[in-house]
Amino acid sequence: MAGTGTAHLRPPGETILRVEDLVVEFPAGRSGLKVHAVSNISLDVKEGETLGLVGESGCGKSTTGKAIMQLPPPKSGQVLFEGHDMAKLSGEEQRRTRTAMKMIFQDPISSLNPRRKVEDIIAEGLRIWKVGTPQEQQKKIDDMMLAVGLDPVLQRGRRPHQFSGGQCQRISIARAVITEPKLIICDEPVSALDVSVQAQILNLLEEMKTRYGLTLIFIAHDLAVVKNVSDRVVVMYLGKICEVGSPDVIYQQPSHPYTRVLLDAIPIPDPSIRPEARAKVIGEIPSPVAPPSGCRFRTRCPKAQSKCADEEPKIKEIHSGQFVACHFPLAPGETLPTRNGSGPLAS
Amino acid sequence: MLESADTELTAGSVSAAAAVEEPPDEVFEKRGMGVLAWIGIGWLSLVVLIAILAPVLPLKAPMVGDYLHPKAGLFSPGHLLGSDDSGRDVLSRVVWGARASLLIAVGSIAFGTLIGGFLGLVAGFKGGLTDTVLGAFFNIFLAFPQLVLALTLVAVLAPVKPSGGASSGEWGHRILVVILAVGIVSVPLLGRITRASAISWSQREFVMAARAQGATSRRVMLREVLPNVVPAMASIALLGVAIVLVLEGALAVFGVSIQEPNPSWGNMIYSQLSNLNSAPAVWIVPSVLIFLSVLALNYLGDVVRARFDVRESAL
Amino acid sequence: MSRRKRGAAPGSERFADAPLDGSLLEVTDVKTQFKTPRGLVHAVDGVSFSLERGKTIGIVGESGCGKSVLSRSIMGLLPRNAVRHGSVTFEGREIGKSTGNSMRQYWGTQMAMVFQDPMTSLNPVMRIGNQIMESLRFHFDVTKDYAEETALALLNSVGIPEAERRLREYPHQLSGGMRQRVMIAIALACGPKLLFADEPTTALDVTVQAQILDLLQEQQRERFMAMVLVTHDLGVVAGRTDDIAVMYAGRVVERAPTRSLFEQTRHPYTEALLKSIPKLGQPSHSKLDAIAGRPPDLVKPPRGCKFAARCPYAQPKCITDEPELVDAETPGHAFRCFFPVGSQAGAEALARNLSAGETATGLPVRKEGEAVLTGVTV
Amino acid sequence: MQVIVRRVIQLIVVLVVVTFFTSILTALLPGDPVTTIAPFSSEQDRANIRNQLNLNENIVVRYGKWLGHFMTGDMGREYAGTGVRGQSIWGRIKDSLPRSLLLMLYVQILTLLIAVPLGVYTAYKAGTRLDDLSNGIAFLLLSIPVYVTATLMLLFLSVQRHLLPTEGWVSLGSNPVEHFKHLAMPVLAITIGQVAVYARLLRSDMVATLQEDYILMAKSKGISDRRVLWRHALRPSSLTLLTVAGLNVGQLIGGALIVEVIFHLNGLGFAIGDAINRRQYIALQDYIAVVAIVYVLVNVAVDTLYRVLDPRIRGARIG
Repeated sequence: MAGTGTAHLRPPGETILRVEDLVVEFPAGRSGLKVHAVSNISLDVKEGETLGLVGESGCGKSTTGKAIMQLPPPKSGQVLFEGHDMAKLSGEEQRRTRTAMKMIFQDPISSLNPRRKVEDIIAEGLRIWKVGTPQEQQKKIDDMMLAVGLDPVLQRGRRPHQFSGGQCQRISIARAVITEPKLIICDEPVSALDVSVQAQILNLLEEMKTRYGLTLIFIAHDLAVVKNVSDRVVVMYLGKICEVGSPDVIYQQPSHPYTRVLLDAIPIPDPSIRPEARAKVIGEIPSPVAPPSGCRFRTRCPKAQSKCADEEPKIKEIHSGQFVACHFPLAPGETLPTRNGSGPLAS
Repeated sequence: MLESADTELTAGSVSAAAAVEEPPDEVFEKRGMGVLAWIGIGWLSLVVLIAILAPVLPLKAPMVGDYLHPKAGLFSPGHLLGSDDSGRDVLSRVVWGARASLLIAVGSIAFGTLIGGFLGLVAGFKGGLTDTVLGAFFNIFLAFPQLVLALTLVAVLAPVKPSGGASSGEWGHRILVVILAVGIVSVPLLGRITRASAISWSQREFVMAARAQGATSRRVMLREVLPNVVPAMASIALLGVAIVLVLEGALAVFGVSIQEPNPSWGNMIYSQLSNLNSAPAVWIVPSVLIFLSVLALNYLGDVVRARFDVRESAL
Repeated sequence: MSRRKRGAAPGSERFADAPLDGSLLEVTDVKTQFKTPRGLVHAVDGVSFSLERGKTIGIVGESGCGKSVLSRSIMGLLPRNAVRHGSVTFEGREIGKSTGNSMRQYWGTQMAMVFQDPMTSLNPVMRIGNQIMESLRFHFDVTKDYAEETALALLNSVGIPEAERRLREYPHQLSGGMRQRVMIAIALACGPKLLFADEPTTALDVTVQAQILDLLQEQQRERFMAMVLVTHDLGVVAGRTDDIAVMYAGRVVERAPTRSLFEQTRHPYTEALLKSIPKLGQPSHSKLDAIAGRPPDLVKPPRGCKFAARCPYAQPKCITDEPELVDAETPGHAFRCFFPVGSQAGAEALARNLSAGETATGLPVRKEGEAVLTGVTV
Repeated sequence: MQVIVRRVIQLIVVLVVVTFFTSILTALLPGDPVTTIAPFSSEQDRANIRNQLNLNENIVVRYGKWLGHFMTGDMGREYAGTGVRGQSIWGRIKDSLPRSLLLMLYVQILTLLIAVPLGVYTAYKAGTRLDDLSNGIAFLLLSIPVYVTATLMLLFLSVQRHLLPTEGWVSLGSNPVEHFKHLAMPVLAITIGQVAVYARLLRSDMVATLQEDYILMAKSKGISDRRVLWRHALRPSSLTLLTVAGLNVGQLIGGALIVEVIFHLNGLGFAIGDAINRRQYIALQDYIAVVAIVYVLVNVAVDTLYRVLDPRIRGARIG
């Protein structure tokens, strides 16, 4: 199921970013073992599109986002941004791409320097690249603050701790958008926010995307959020891709058992749905230090067969525009067996 | 972060405001420093001012004895703070001694903060091999008892000459040597703390955010990390000045601080150690001055720490 | 929360004469304030509800609404700078004034709590077994062997495999979900009658969240335990509680049997909260109904309705007067609003605001009652 | 174990660097070092000293030779005014090291005995008037220089009241009562300042620990406050204190020399001070090496204790 392959990639000419066989590993403490954070992930993004990267913690979605930014560079694999191989660019050239590729982080507090004023935080990109005169810069900062819903006159001199989490995220967005980038990688931008604020930020992102013609990679663990913002969704599990496709198709007709389980686990604010009756999965995500052989989801998959342990599934197109990496994909309408009670964990 | 806000309320917590509400505007700005901190600043300013103004203050000559009034007690006529065995005026000597003591304390910590701070910042920010080497360097030098190291350095760099150090050239030279010696000793201490602070700040997301903007390492280090490390450095530097004020006295006990007849707080205390009852004012007055200044510095260091939320354990 | 049949009475006096029949917990007009350098923070501001044995009540609200403080106020687990008013009766005994020393007999044996973050709520330097056995051995005069047997049985019942080995392990050797299971085992150790679950799944992954919620529900039913489930996620409480209280700025703004709350929502805040959740059913890129602005400062709460500044229904009356908790048609359903959703008054208020383009508090509104978001946030 | 190997390597590196640094110092002496060391000696004596210091060799060889002597315990003698006929260096280490270690041990034990309950209690009472008061007192105590404390004690307890002997060392074996009487003031003089430092450190860590979720969790089990404090909060809070106590060992062995000088205890610190004063650079190198060895050994012990106290063993600790 969770497997590798590039069947889902589109012709290179159509995309702004193409990632092939990305591998990120880092040492697990001092043990000498390796954390297989991302293993042979391939994905691509078209200009103007929002690509949603979704999965539970430890699935490697954030690591993928950072590896695309070369922060730090991946162990292997290609990141082609507008046709340039990021890894082959010199340090200085790579630094230049930073105006075109930006990032928004999860923790609104930690991603802003507490010692700096808001206007300086937002202006950082302009100042690094010396865009325009100081007056022009100031104008841009003020415009940008207005655009993200902050008051330039009252608030530009304040420091991050004087803002709420939602406002901090607005500052982060302003900081990312001000240099007019092509691509923004949003790493769980709303996970730390309250629902009501989350909706504000999601709306703002959509608005900024249209206004500035942005392309987004949207990383989140909340499927409903990802569905809301994305044109194309990649479901990840333990460093591998499970399923790729348009959100409406995937959510209505998931073919990967993991996608199904994930969807069924979302708590729905409707008392008529009994949560016990929905599909459940046993146990928790295995350690990325020693991922299972073959399909990485097999240890928790209700449909797992011996083949899943021996052979890693390749990504294949199952319906038009829907790609899945599974030996036994779900048929349309097929449900998974529900399990009784909370049950013991897999041993 | 925000969702967990409620759970920050626990036994003994005093910071319920942050727990219950997101920080509203201006909360942190309004917290004043308190009267005690101002008293501390006032005292230190007074000491510094007196030390600077020593030549123009109406004082007796610090090195000339008044053979008619030796061993005068406190508040004696003509000797407000008493006089020593050879009748030299204690008030005049502590004021002039303040010059030496303060110069040594401030100078050596300034030296240590510059060098140690720079090395610690680079080590903590760069990580990797740089950090391993510098970190090991700091730790190795902490294995030296600091007083011993300082003593050795002073002894080696400026061997005490039998002729003493009455001339002003001698005085300046010795101060420089002591500053250098104590400064070197303070480098690993300040470096270690700066490094710890720099490591924790370098892992914050805003540092990655700055890199993602295309900022050069130098820019990230100086603009993003350094300003956040400064409070920890400042608070430890304040403590450092206090420690050196005390240390100068310890150097004097070994006869390697400022040489008689020039006064420093330390050598005034030392001069009476073998004969405590003879002229108590001579050692009590500088002891009290050291105590009060150290108290003020300690307290201010604590205020800085509390204000900028520097964990005491980080020091 | 039980079905109540008493007539409408304003606010807190409502249950003053309530007989001590079946209800396990009666909370009446509880107020909790924190002394801070900025002033008094009114974290919980006059909350009342009651809970029967074996029932579950969900307390829902956003961060800073006082929901966690409420459960800690009931348990008496507050920091030193907190001031608590109001009455809490447990099995008919007043415990609202009790301090740590007299509450200790209740903690663990009568009421227990499961905390939000399993990563930080277990003592990192104590073995799992000792943490479970501790309260057993403290409260009951049991031998070490007996306590260990009980701990083993508890671990098994919360679904931890290889329980024997786990007893001797430290928290950092367990995954997040396992730790939360251990926390539940600790809470259940002395057989409490009332369990507070304070955002028990917020820190967990969604697939694990479902497991833990099922476990809690299962244990609650098996032990006929009452449960207070505190969460920010309406989805979590929807299928798992008997009643729900929605909190905003330290007050309960709506309280109802679960089904009634979702089907006959009365308070604009509840409605807004429901609307702002992205739903799987909606096509992608559909604009979300966000709630503008942010909650009020609890040091200086506004005079009228606390939600008025963000409410699309707000009228001049909402700024000056604070609405009392009034009953809806469904028994047990009460809300705190002058212009409730789904009523004549509410519809008129909304229409008035829409035609004016803004509410009485100056909040711009567009069609469908959606607040305009662009523009400056406060 | 891997840890032990790493520690041994660390120990060796520390020793080599520390002692090498000391031997460089002699090279830094301005002018002819021998003149500085023994200004009034004869040509013959000078040649002897030169020889003994290996001043004719380059630094590395000189260091190598010193190291060889040190390792074999053949440290030679101090050179007296005109030659090399002074006290045996090894003999002096044998005499003084136990004294310094004992002094350090007493100070550490006494300090911890007072500071731990004080730190725990003030953390428990954090924010109350009692906490403010003890905080204020701690500030006062920690601002008094050791030599002032020692001097005041000498003045009031010995010179004026004759309660305690002013100076000297009596071994524990020969007369325990006198032993403690002689050590009471030196130990107290250091302890007073240390208690303030340790207690404040523990208090601030405890206050932070008491904010942790697991403390609230423990409270909610209904166990006693005392149990929460001592069983749940103290252990995770004691790590910083332990580190500082470990780092302090070096200072206490070599750094207590002020006290050793004032009370004439003739410990290792005193020997070091003496060596500096009399420019016994060979002896100095040996003494410092001994201090460094003890320091590193104690910190190995502290590191082991860390692993006992905190099962998480988070990465490498400072050494």
